[in-house]
Amino acid sequence: MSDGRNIGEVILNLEGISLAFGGVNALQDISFDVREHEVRAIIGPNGAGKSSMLNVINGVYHPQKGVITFHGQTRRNMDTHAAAAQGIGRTFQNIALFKGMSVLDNLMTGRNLKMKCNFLQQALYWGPARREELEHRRKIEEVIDFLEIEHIRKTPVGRLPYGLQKRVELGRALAAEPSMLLLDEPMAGMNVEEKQDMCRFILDVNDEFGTTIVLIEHDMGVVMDISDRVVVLDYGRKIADGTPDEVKSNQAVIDAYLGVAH
Amino acid sequence: MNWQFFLEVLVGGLLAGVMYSLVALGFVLIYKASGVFNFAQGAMVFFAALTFVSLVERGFGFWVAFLITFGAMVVFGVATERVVLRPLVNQPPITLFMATIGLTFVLEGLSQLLWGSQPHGLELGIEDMPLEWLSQNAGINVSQFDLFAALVAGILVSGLALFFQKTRIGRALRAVADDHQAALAVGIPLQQIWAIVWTVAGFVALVSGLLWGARNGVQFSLTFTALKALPVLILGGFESVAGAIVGGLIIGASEKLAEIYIPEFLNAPLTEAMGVSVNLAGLEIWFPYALALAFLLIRPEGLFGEKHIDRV
Amino acid sequence: MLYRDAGQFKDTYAADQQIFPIRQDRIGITLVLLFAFLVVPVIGNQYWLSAILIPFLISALAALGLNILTGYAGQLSLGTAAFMAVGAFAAYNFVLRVPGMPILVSFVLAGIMAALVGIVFGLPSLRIKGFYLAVATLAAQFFVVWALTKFGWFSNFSSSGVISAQTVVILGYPFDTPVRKYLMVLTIVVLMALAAKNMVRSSIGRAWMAVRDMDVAAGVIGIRLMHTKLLAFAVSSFYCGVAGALYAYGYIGTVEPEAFNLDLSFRVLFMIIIGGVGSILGSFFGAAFITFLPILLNTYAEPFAQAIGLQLPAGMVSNLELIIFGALIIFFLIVEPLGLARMWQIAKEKMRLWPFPH
Amino acid sequence: MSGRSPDTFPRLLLHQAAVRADQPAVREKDLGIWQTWTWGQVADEVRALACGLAEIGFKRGDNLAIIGDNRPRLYWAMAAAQCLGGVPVPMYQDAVAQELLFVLQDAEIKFAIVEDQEQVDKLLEVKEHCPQLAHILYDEPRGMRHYNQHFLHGLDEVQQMGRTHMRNHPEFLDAEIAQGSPDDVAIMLYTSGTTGKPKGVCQTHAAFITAAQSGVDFDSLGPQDDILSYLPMAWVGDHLFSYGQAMVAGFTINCPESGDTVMTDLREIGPTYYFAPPRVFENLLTQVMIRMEDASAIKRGMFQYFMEVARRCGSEILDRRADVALSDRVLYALGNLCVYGPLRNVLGMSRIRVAYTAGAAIGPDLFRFYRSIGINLKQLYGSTETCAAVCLQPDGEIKFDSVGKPVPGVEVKIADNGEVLVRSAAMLKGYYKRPDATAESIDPEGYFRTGDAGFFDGDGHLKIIDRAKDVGKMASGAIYAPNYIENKLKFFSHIKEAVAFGDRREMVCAFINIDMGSVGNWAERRNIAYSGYTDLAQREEVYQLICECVEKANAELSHDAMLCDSQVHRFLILHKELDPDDDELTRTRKVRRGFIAEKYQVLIDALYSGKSSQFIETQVKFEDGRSGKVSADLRIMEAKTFPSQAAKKAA
Repeated sequence: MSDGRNIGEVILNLEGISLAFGGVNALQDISFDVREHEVRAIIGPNGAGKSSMLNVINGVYHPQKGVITFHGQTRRNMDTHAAAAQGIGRTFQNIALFKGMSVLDNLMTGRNLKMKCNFLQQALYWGPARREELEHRRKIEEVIDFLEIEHIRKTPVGRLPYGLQKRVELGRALAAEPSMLLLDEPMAGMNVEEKQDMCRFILDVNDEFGTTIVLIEHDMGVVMDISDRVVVLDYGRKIADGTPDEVKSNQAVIDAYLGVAH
Repeated sequence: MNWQFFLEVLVGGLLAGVMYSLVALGFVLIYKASGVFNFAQGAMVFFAALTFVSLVERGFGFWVAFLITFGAMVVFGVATERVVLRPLVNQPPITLFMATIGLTFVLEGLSQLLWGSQPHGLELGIEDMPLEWLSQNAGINVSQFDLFAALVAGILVSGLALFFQKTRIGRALRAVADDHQAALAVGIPLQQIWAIVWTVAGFVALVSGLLWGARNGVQFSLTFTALKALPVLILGGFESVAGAIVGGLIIGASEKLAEIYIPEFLNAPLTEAMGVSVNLAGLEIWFPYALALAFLLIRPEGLFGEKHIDRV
Repeated sequence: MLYRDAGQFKDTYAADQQIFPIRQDRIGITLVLLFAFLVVPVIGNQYWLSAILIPFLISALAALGLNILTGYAGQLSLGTAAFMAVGAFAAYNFVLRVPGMPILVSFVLAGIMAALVGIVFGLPSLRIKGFYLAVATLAAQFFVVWALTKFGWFSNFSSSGVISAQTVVILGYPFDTPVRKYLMVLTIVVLMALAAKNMVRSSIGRAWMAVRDMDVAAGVIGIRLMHTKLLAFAVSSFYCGVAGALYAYGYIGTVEPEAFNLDLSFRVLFMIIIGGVGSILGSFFGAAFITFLPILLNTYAEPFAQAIGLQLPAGMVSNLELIIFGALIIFFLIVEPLGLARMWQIAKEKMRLWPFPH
Repeated sequence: MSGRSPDTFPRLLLHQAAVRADQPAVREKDLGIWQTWTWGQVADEVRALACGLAEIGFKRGDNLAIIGDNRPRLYWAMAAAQCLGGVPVPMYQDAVAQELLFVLQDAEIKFAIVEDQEQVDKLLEVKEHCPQLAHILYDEPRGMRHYNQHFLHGLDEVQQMGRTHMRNHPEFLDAEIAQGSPDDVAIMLYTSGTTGKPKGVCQTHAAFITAAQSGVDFDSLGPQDDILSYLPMAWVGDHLFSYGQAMVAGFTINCPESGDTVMTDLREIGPTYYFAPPRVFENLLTQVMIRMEDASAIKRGMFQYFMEVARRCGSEILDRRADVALSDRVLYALGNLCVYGPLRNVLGMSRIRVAYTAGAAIGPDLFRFYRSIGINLKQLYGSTETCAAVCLQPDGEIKFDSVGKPVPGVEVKIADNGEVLVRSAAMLKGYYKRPDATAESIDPEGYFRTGDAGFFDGDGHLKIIDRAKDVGKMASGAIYAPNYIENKLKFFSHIKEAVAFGDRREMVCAFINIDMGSVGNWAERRNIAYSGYTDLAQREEVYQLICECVEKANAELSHDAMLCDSQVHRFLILHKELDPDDDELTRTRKVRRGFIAEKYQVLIDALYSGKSSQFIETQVKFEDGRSGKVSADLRIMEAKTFPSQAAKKAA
C-alpha cells in the first residue's frame, strides 16, 4: 500500500503506558510507536483497551504510568487542547458530532483552533472577524468537496443517516488539518459501499495530505488492506506488533482474536 | 463561649437537619428511580400541607384528612407520570428538570386556587416546648417538637429502607435506578414504577408538609423548604438515601451554628476593618449553598454519590 | 406562499453567511425595525411604552443573556436576576460615586461588574454539570440579593435599601420621557442583539454550542472548556447586567434588591424555554409572550368571568397565571422543546416549500 | 473584424468580451457558492487555454475530444479549440470506455480534455487502441497525483503554459482567430444512432450561429437572461442553448454543482430561460404529484381544485386569449397566489420567461400542466443535423400536439412517403468521413431527410407522428406508428417505458416498464410490500393498475380513425428496467426497438401465441461493470379494446 508514500521517522512513541479505572486495569505496560505518514492499526477484541489507547494519545485519559513522546516532546500526559494544537485529530467510536449544528458549522468548529479573533471582534463582526470567517469557510468548502458532502452542507447533522454522520465527523477532524489522525472504528456499522467510500477517503487523506493515521477497526479485511503496521491488544496488554502479514501469522493473535469466529 | 448554648444550637440544628433530610428524601427517591431532579418537591410539600389543613378546618378528622390528602398525592403522582414524564421519556435530564419547574408553578397555582392563599396554623398535638427533662438535667433546651419530628423522620426512613430491601416493588425500584432495561426484565413496566415512586415521594411530601406546617405554619413559604433541601442534596449526592440524611444533619447543624456565630464573631471586626457598618445577619439563606459548593469543588459527586467516568 | 426564494443565489461567502440570507427576511426585519424606531414613538402612548414595551425589551435583553449561557453554552442558570441586580446597583454606584461618569459608560461598567460576578459563580461549572450547576447558580441568586440588602453601601445607606436611579443624560440630552427612554432602551437592545447574533455565528458561538452538545469532543478539537464556559458566563452576565441597569434607568426608576428575586430568574428562564433555547430571535418571542400573557389575563379574565356570571376571588388571576405558565412550560418542553423560535422556523420552511408538505 | 458582425464563435466571444466585459458569462456552483466569471474573464481564460493547447501541439484541423459534466472550463475548451481552427468533439460523459473508443477512432482524436480522474481512467483503458491520442488534459486534479504519464496534463498547467506563450507571442492568437472562416467546421456532434454506429455531424460556424441567432431573435433573448446548463454537452440541445445562443445573446450559463444537486441549483439560480427534454418535465411532474400525496387533506383539496381551474383556463390566460370568463380570471389569480406561484418557486421556475422541450414527444397532459401553471413551455423540433432549429412554437400559438411553425429562413416540406424534409442555412456540412451517408441524407435539391414522418395542419403547424422508417402497416392494412402508441402509454405517470409491436401483425402488443418512483409510492400507500423492481412489476395489483392505463390509451386511440386499429390487445410488464448499459436504450433514452425485439423474441412469441405467462432469464450489466442474471415468470395480460369511435360518429 505504501507505494508513492514516504514513511518517515517515528513521530509518536508510547512507552510503558498503564491506565486503570478504580482498580480495573484498562491498559498494562503498553509500548509502541507510530511513524510519519503511515497507517497504523490497533486491533483486538472488545474491551481490549483500544479506545482507551486513543484516549491516552490525545489526552482524554491520563495514564498512571508511562511516557508519551510526540514530535520530540516527552511528557507523562497529553492534554486534549495541547494534543489538538499539536495537530492530533480524532473521531469517535460512537459518533460525537455536535447535534445542534449543521454540517457546515460542525466543520467550522473543527477549525476553531485556527481562528484567532477574540469574542469582541466577533461581536462586532467587522473587519478581521468577518474576513476570518470567510477565509475559513473557503477552507472548509475544500473539505466538503474532498468528502463529497456538498448536498448536505446545510443539513443539521442529527438528520443525517449514520454513514454520512461518520463522514462528517471525519470532515470535522480534517478541518483542523491534523498531522496525525486517530480514527476509532471509522467503518463500524456501515454497509459495504459506505465502507469502500470510507476506505477510499482514509487512504486519500493519508496520500494527499500525508496525514499519519492511527485507526481502530474490526473489519480484518480492511485492516489488512490499508494498514502498514498493526498493534494487537488483548485484555489491556499488547500481544503482537508488526506488518499485517506478521500479525496474521502470530500464534498469540490467532488464539486471542483471529481464531474466534466473528 | 457558652457551651450549653452551643450544644442547644447544635442539637437544634441537627434536628432541623432531619427535617431537611425528609424533604431531600423526596428528591432522592424520584431521582433514583427516574433520573428526574424534581424541583416540584417543595410545591408538593406545600400542596399536601395546605390540602390537609384545609380539610381539617372543614371538619374532617385527622386520619380522614390524611387519607384524602394521600389520595390526592396519588392522583398527582399518577397524573404527573402520564402527562409529564411519559411524553418526555428519553429527553435529556435538564429538560425534565425544567419540566418540574413548570410543574412547581402549576402545583403552587393549583393549591392556592383550590384552598386560597391565607396562612393556616397546624396543630399536631405536640408543643414546640423545650423538653423539660433535658433542660432540668443538662440545662439544654431541646424542642419536644423537633424530637418528635426527628422520630417520625427516622421511622419513615427506616420504613422506606425496609420497603426498598424487602418488597418486590422496592427491589424493582432499585433496579430501575441502575438500569432501565434491567427493570423491564423484572417484569414491571417503567411507567408503573414511576407512578409508584412519585406516589411514595408524595407520601414523604405529605409527612414533611405536616411537620414543617406544624412548625412554621402552612403558608406559601413552605415551598421554600425545597430550596433548603437542595444544598443537602449537593452535599449528600442525588442518589443516596444515606447521603440525604447525613447531608441534612451537616447542613442543619452548620446552618444554625453559622447563623448564630458568624455574625457574632465577624460583624465587629469586619465593621472595623471596612469602616462601614457590617451586619452578616440572615446569611443562613445562602450559607448552606456556599458550604455545599465549597464541598462540591472538592468532591463533585457529593458525599455518597457515585463517580462517573465519561466513556468516549 | 409569499415566501419565494427562487433565483436568490449567492456568489460570495459573505452573501451566503449573512444573518438573513433570504431577501424577504431582510425586508421583513427592516420593516420591523423601521416600525419600532419611527412609528412606535409616534403612536405609542405612555402606558404602552412604559408598562409594556420597555419592560418587554429589557426582559428580552435578559433572556438574550440567559440564552447565551443556557441555550448556546448549555449551562443551566437559575441566577439571572442576581446578575441583573448587580448591573442595576453597579450602574447606580458608578454614576453616584464617579463624578462626571457618562451614563452609557456606566451601563458598560455595570455589565462588566455583572460579568465579573458571573465569572466567579461560573467557576464551579468547571467541575460540575447539570443540576449541580443549576443549584450553584441558585447560591448566586441568594447571595447577591442578601449582600445588596445587608450592605448599606450598595444602596448609599438608604434606609429602605431602595435606590433611585439618577436622570439619564446622554451628551447633554435628557432621556426623561417614556418615548426617549423607549428609544434608548430599544437602541441598546437592538445593538446588543446584533452583537449576540454575531458572536453565536462566529467561532466563539460554535465553541459554546460544541461544549453544549458534546464537551469531550469539543475538548478533543482543541476548544478550551474552561475558557469557553467562563466566557459564556461572562458574556451572559454582561447582558443580564446591562438589562438590570436598564431596568433601573429605563423602566422602574426606584429599585430594591428584592425586585431581583428568584421569581424573576424563573420568569427569564421561562422566556427562553417558551421562546426558544439557543435562538436570539426566540429570546424576543419568549419575552413578548411572558410580558403579554399576564397583561392579557389581567385585562380580559375579569370581564370574561363577569360576562359568564362568575365572581373571581381575589388572587385568582395571579394563581391562574402561575398555572398557565407552568402548564405552558411543560407543554413546550413536550411539544416543541425549541420553543416559538423553532415553530417560526418550521412555519417559514413550510412557506418556502408550499404547496409541498416537506 | 470590425465593421462586420462576428461570424465565428471565437469572434463572437471577443465581441461579447468587448461589449460586456464585466457582466457575468458563466457561473458554477463550486465550493458552496456560485463562482462567477465575466465575459472579459472568460475571454482571457479561453485565450490562455487556446495558447496552451497550441503550445502542446494542437493545430488547425485537429479534433479535440471533450468529455465530462457541464463544467465552465470544458465549455471554454470548445472555444479554445475553435480559436485555433480545431474542432471540438463533445462526448457523452456516462459512456463506457468501449463506446468512447469508437468516436476516438472515428474522429482521429489527438487531444482530449476531460473532467476528472474517472474520465482519464476510461481513456487510459482504451488508449492502446488509439495510437493517435497524444495528449489528455484534465480539469480536476484530485486523485491524479500518482498519474505520471507524460501525456497527461492538468488544465491549470496548460493554461499557465498558454499565458507564457501569450507573453512571448502576443500576436499569435488574434492571427489564428482572424484565419477562421464562417464555413469552417465549428463542432462535431455524434448522433446517438438508433441503428448502426454513430456518425459525426459536422456543423459550421455559420450554420450554428444562424440557428442560434434565429432562436435568440424569436424569443428576444438578451444578456439579462440566465440558463442552467445541465444536459449532456454532447447533445445538440445543450450545444445550441448553452453555447451557441449564450455566445450570440450574451446571456449567462450556470453550471450545477453536481448531478445530485441539479434541482437545488435550479431553484437557487431560478433561470429565465430553460430547456429540458420531456422526461425531465415528466419526472418533475411525477415528483410534484408524489409529494402532494403526502400533504394534508385540506392542502390536497386546494391543490386539486386550483389545478382544475388551471386546466380550464391556465394556458388560455398564458396565451392572453380574450375569451376567458372574468370569474375564471379571478379564480386563476387566487390560484396563482396559493398554488401556481409557490409551485413555480419550489420548482425553481419562478423567473422563467421561455422554456423549451424537444428530443421526444411530450404528453399533452404534461405539456398542459406546465403551461397552465404559468410556465411558458414551448416545443421545438430539430435534430443534430439541423442544429436543433427547424420548428418553434411562437408565443400565443401553442398547440399541444404540434411542434410549431418553421423557423424563419428554414424551408420544410413533406415528402410523398410522409417524411419531413428540411432546407436551411443551419444545416450540416456533412457526416465526418462519410460522404456516402451525407449523400444519402441530403437530396439533390439540398433538402435534408429528417427521417421523421409528419404533416402540416391547417394552421401551418408541423405535426410529427413517428420515425418514418418505423411507420409500418398492420395486417389489416391500417397505418401502424409504434412511437405514437408508446408515447401515448408513456404519458401515464406509472409507465416509464413502453415498446409496441404490431408491424405486419393482426394486433398490437406491448412491453411495459413501470415507473419505480410512481408505482413504488402507489404500492407503499396500499401497503404492498415488495423487494425490488422485478418483484413489484409482477404484482397482480400492479398489472391491474397498468391495465387501466392501457385501456385508457386504447379508448383515446379509438377516437382516431387512422390509428384505431393500433389499440394494445395484450401486454406484459418486463422484469427489468430497460437500460442504456444493456444497449436497450440509446444514451438519450430512446428505445432500440429492433434490438429489444431480437433479445426478447420469446416474449413476443408468447404475446402473440396467447400464453398467459412466460419464463425469461436475462443477462444484465450492473453499474460497477459486473454482470449478472435476472429471471422471472412474466404474466401476460389482455386489455380491453374499443370499437372505432370515429367510425361510430360517421355512422
